Amino acid sequence: MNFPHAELTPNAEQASDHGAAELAQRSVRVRASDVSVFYGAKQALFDVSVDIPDRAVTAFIGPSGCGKSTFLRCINRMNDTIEGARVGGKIELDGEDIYDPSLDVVELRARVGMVFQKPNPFPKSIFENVAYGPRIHGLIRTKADAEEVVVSSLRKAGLFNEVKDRLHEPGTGLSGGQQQRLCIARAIAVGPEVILMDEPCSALDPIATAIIEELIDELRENYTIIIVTHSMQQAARVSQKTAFFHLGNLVEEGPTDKIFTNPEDKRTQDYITGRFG
Amino acid sequence: MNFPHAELTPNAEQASDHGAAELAQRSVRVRASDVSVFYGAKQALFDVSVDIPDRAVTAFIGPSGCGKSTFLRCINRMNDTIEGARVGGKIELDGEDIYDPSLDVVELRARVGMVFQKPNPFPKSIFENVAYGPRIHGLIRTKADAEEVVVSSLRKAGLFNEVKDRLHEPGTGLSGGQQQRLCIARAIAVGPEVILMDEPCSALDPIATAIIEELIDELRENYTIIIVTHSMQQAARVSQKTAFFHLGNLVEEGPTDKIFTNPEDKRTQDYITGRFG
Amino acid sequence: MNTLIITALILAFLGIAYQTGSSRSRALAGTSGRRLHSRPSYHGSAIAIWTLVPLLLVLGAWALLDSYVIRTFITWYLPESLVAEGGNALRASIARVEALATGYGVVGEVQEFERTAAQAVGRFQTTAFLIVVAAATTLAALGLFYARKRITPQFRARNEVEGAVRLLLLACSVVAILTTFGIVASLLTEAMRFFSFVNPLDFFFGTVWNPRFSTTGAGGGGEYGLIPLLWGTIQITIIAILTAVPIGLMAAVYLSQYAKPRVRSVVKPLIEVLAGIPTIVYGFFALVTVGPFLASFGDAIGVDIRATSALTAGIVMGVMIIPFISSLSDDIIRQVPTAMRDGSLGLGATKSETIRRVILPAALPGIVGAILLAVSRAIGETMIVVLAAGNSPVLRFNPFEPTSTITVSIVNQLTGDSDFAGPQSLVAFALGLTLFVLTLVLNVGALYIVRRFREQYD
Amino acid sequence: MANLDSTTTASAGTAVTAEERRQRVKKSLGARHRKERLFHGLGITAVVLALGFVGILFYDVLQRGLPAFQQAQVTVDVYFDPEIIELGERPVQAAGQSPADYRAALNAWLRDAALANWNLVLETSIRNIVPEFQGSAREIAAIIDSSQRFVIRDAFTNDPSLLGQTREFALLASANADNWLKGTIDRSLPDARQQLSADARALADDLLERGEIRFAFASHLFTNVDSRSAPASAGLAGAFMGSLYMMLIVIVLAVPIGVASAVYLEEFAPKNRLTDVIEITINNLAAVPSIVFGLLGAAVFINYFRLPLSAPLVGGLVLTLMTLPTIIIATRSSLRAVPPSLRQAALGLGASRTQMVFHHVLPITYPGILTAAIIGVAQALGETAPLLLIGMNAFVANIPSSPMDQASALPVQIYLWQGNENRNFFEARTSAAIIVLLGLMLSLNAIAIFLRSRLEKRK
Amino acid sequence: QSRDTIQIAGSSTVLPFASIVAEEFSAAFPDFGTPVVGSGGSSGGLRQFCEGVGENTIDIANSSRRIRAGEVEACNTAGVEDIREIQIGYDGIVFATSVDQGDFALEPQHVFMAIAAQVPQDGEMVANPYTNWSEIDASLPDQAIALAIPASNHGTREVFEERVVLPGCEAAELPEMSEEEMEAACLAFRQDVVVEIAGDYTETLARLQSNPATVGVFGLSFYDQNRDTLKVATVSGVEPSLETIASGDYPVSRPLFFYVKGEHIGVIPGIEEYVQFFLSDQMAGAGGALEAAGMIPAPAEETAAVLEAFEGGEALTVESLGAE
Ligand SMILES: Nc1ncnc2c1ncn2[C@@H]1O[C@H](COP(=O)(O)OP(=O)(O)OP(=O)(O)O)[C@@H](O)[C@H]1O
Ligand SMILES: Nc1ncnc2c1ncn2[C@@H]1O[C@H](COP(=O)(O)OP(=O)(O)OP(=O)(O)O)[C@@H](O)[C@H]1O
Ligand SMILES: [Mg+2]
Ligand SMILES: [Mg+2]
Repeated sequence: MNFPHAELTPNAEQASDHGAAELAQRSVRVRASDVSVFYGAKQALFDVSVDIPDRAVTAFIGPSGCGKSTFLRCINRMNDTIEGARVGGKIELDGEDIYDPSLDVVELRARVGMVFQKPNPFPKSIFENVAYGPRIHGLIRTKADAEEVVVSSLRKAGLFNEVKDRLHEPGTGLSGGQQQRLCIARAIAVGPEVILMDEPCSALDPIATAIIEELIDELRENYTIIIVTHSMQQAARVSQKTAFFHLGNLVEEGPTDKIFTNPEDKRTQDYITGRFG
Repeated sequence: MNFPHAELTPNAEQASDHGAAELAQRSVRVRASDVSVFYGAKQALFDVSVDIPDRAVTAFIGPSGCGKSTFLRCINRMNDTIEGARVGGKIELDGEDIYDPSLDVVELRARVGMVFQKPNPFPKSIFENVAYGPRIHGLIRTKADAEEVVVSSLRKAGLFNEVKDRLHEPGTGLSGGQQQRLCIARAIAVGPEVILMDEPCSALDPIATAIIEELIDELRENYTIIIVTHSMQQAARVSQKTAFFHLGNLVEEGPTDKIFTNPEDKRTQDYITGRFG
Repeated sequence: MNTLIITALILAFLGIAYQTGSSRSRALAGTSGRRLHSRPSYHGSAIAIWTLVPLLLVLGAWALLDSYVIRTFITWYLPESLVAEGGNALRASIARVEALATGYGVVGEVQEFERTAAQAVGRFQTTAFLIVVAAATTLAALGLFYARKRITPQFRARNEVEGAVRLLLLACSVVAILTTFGIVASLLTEAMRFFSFVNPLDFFFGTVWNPRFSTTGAGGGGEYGLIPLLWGTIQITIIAILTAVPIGLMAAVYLSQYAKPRVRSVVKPLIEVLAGIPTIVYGFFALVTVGPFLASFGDAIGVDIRATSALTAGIVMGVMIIPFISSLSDDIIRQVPTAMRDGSLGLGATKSETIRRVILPAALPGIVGAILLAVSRAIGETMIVVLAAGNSPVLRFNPFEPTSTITVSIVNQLTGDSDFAGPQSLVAFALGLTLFVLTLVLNVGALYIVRRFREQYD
Repeated sequence: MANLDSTTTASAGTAVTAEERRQRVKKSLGARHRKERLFHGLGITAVVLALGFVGILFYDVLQRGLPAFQQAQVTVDVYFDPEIIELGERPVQAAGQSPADYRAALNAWLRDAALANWNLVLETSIRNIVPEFQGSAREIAAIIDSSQRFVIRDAFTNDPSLLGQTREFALLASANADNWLKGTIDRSLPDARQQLSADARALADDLLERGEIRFAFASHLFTNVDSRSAPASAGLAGAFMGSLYMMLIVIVLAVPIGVASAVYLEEFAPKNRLTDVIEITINNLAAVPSIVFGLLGAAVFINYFRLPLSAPLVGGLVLTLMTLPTIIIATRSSLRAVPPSLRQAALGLGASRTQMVFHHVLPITYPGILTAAIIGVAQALGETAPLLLIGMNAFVANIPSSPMDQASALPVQIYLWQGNENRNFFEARTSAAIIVLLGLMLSLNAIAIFLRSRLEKRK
Repeated sequence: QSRDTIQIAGSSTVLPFASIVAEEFSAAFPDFGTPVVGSGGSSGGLRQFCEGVGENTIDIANSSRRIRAGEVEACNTAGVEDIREIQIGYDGIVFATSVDQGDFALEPQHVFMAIAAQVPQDGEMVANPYTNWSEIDASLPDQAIALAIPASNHGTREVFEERVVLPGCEAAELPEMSEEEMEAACLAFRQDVVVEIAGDYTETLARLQSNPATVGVFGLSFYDQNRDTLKVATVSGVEPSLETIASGDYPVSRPLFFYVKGEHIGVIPGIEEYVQFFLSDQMAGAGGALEAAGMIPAPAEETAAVLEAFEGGEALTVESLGAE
């Protein structure tokens, strides 16, 4: 049986425009060196080192349980919230060690936003959902400020036109895809430098997924984006750099087109050809 | 960017042995005609009609939320347990209408077993997990009976050798893959004619997945198997017939190799080439 | 007046401190151009904390010492003979002086020394108040300036305020520990005194409870065997559990597995009403309704059931704890993953088979935890047993006979007519301590079980 | 593979063939469905039983207590006879008089007023209605509640100009007369076993017939305080206020402290020994018999902190300690129900833990916290035993005007009334007090349910 | 501002009388607040009384028994040294049955024979064989033996033992034994027919209603108010009434007391007046309000002596107690 993938993947084609050469030009935004993570006694991540380029989409792929989410959560220290999780190694954001005790984790999270697998809007109005972040970070003072931020964030997330008439209705009343875009708008509103997305489309239908993917493609003009996905197609469609994880190890990383066309490691090859996962 | 799938999928090759011709020979075990399902006011399935061949693996694929699980659960009336779910249309098992009021749903479920996405062993010993079904159905009377059924079911599920020394330890102590095989053994022990599997591998690691897939391949000699999966590769590897669902509609069905190499519908094509999902 | 001034002082400082903090931080942010680490409101709150804590400390100290200081002051003005004599007369004249000083006036002749004292006290009070206010103000201002100096854009005011909030929350949760300490402390000394009268062995292993009313006065007399009371407690608890567990559990099963959501939403709160009914009402219900009913029921079937008996108390107590078991179990049963339920139904099990063989066993540890909580509640219950159990602290095994419990004996011995300095009433403290240890053991057990149960799902 | 296949098919086949298996399943079905119905039936029975208990309890209490809301009242024209009431002018505060001296003078006058023969005033007024009555003063006094003389006295001291005037009063009949007229005492009993003499009984019947005695709603049950000397005038006002104050204190203290501890334990506390100790301690406190809290309250609040006896303040504090564990446990369970995704969303946006809790977790937990508060307050409201040791199981003849005043409480009142020797009378009163208590409790619940639905709607 | 109402606690037997006095007191003395009368038993009252001196301690403890030497000691160590004892009258204790039962003319001996665990028979102590009153004495009704007596936390129990059981025991002529054994034998009750009531008389009454054959022990005032359902028994041929008890003809009664904290007199307003008012003729005197409520007044001269001792500041000491 033949998979006709190659012939039918225009997005992949497009993605390959950003080749290795282009990636190399970009500065490194996040640099992880020898990151290990333990949950209690169990080691979930083994000495992962990777550079995340600025203003590009980096995808983490790998079979379930391989540590993609774990690694992602290290980057804005969401692992701190998990009882018993310990992180070793070093992660730098713009050259600053984010595990430095003098660093304020709240500030870090303002700079490194996060979008989760399941859309999780607050049970508040759409407006409040978006205004919340800027407000706690002291970015807005007046009502006009707030309005401006909310509108521009919703616009960037491609949601404004759909919700402009019901900004003060609860965000939980939106459809799944809209909710996820709301979450992205919420993350953008804080003005982060890096946006982490953990399987942002896995709870969405294909149409909503397509919209979000398009959005990610636009956002990368201004943000550094890291996305975890279980769908290789998605990784191929949206990312410029891909890192493949397996059993807690970073097996291979590199420009997306290289990983998908010419993987070096046997495991990567097996995985992307569908031999497992 | 080129996907080298075709060259690297020996399983798919093997699957294509069971071609359309072979499938046509098999008798129809389950026949669904115009099945619609409503959750409250929301319609989740629209007039689905499909025939499930005997002693073969039929795969349901489709993007998330398209109604695969819903349809699967219709076949052993697990939808009855969901508040507000209504089923229209007709489903026949061996020519018998399973929604006939005079039919006993307990008996039906003894004939149509089910394995779930997440392994869900009972918090009992391995032995009791397997003996549970036969016992409630009055299939075993003596301890010897029980032992025989448990051993043979565990053997069929390919688990016996791994657990033979700890049959009386809790089933929850097994690894994910072992638990899933335990659930399969549990389903087999009742002696069903049809086995339904709803994403049985999605919670498992690649190695466990491979073992289960092998097992499914063996089981189809004796059982009619329906499997829901979100992995096209998996469908290609294990099934002889594939049905593609989209937004509650059965878009296309047919022999697996046909669906994957020569789909008729544009949506099927888009889906299997990774344009969405 | 004074309270008015103090309230105004506090409010003024609160306002000033907060305003200072927030405007200064804002200004700094403007001039230095650096982004503030914390929002101005946090800076404001941080300063407010630094200002108000010293202020309140001073005022609190004065509130504690105030009356003592004034009284000491008054004695300086009283005739020495009176001061030397002390006691009642002194206290009475201090009270008179205070009454005069407040302008309330006294009945009868006002003596000269009283008048001068009252005037002096009036002046002293004003001065003292001014001094206190001045001290409080100074300290508060110092706090304010110190905190203000610390403001920089980088200053982590939020962390500091949150630290204070956390401290406050921690303090609240320590109340429970303090209460426990308080209970143990207030029981222990008196219990020790009891054990100086009665050998602990006789207490813990004695089988006769008869703290006789000693006609000869204090001390001696009576036997203080714990066993009959312990048995009574256990017996009634068992009956209560036998009543409540089947009903509560089946109700929980029905509500969580069978009932329509609407039925559930009506029935559950109705059953919970049982938990809110005062125990004394249950006591009455037992005494005047249930007891006689059981007695005549016993007559009808030829069994001798006393109107007030372990059975009566146990059943009524069981009714009281039904909602504990049904509500908690309902929640726990609903926590059992639906995957478990589906697994069984998918195998062709009927609903009841699924419940009995899969859901209940899976929820069992949690249910046991709920039952243990209900048991401790039953053990600690007093009023129902006082009225319904018949107060017969005799080691008997027939549940149709009256019995008594530890809690009842605590109440009886503590509130009766017996000698409070003698073992007859001190025994209550020993009983209280025993009960405390008993429930502690139960709860540690419950916690252990609940822990194990939680580990099972994830 | 083929090998394995054949052996397994064989082993499955040894026991039963597919058809045989199907038959066996069919055969077992009847019994299984019967069991299923039985189980279902048991479930319904349990629910019905539980609801039945609620119903019986309510029926029982209502049935006993409702008569107490009616009371016999005698309508009398009272003539304030200057011959009997020999009193001077009511003193007024002279300029320059010390307040203490004025009070002394006023009190002297009031004392004189108290010592006037008000009974005689009443007696003559009654005799005016039934001139033919020949019985003694004792008999007349026996059918009017003894507190009523204070009613007319107070009317007079408030308005001394009544002297020489006539005014109509609706006076309470005595408890014994009320019993007799209501028939709560067997009317056929011989004289020796009646509480009222034959003359008094005849007088009461006569007055009823003339319409001078009527049964009216016993509003004094809600406005009067307890009374021993005049049972018919005993009311719940004092106890009610006492309970209300204690409830307020519990709400003001126990709810915030309880919620704060729950929040700390659930959201902030590291999982360590201390947390374990706190957790066990809290669970254990939930089981400590309430009277032990009374011991604690007496030792700590009264002996150590020197707070006043019999004060709702102390009662409230003790009940606060007692209900804390309940509130903490209930609040924690509702905090646990908050989905982790909400917490992650907040943290991921850069909210601190405190902000997460106060901005997101607590607002959606309000309904749960409300339930917790209601459970706790209801428990406090119904508690008797701990009040025993802090002087609150007392006869208090004042309506407390602040939480520092001496007061009783509703359950204490119930306890005192049920032990009253005037059983025929107080049996109904006790139940009436219970009805009031239950009413308070249910309205509390109703408010909670109302608020909860409002809060839930707002979400 | 110091406390301005008198705070009282203690015996629930004295509670109704003290409450009545408190109410009348506040009516007669408008300048004093109504005293607060707590219950909690004599023991609980004295415990609070002896906590020490100060506003947060009670001023007066009601007691249905005399204070004990040990309690006075405890009081003294807590600083309460000026304890004034006031005896206010007597509480009559009666035996009563449900009204539809037979007439009882009890002798102490009957009660002892009915209640004792072992009774003498032919010079031997044997397990109590009686199941019926008429087996003890033909004059008693033919009715199963059942007794509801106060539990040992009640002061009434002491009186019951002292005035009924012990005399009955003596009259029953137990075989020769040591004094200690004798007391033990006299006061060992059988458990099958005897119910001990720890609560109040309403509970005893409930007991009578559930088992009508029961003979219960009540206070005179309680019986008086419940004559419609209760029938009283004579003891030694005397019917209990105010007169027979006051005259001492009826044997079963006990004195009632309250104790005043001398240290509080003059500090808490109204204590002196309260005591005087309590002992006045219109309250505790013959024909007074308390008599109507069921208390048996003490002879006028006794009351006068008590009042004199109180006003004279005569404080109770351990010695003065021991001297009796
Ligand atoms: N809170 C936790 N405590 C203990 N172990 C954890 C925890 N979270 C994750 N793990 C374990 O760490 C490993 C990596 O988990 P992680 O969630 O990072 O995987 P993943 O690659 O995101 O998988 P998926 O695709 O299923 O989301 C897994 O083995 C998982 O079981
Ligand atoms: N219990 C339910 N109540 C209401 N709607 C439901 C329920 N279960 C499923 N649905 C809806 O029905 C549709 C089909 O759901 P279904 O679970 O069958 O999808 P699926 O194809 O199995 O998706 P997935 O791959 O995510 O498992 C979805 O839109 C889903 O939201
Ligand atoms: Mg993940
Ligand atoms: Mg599904």
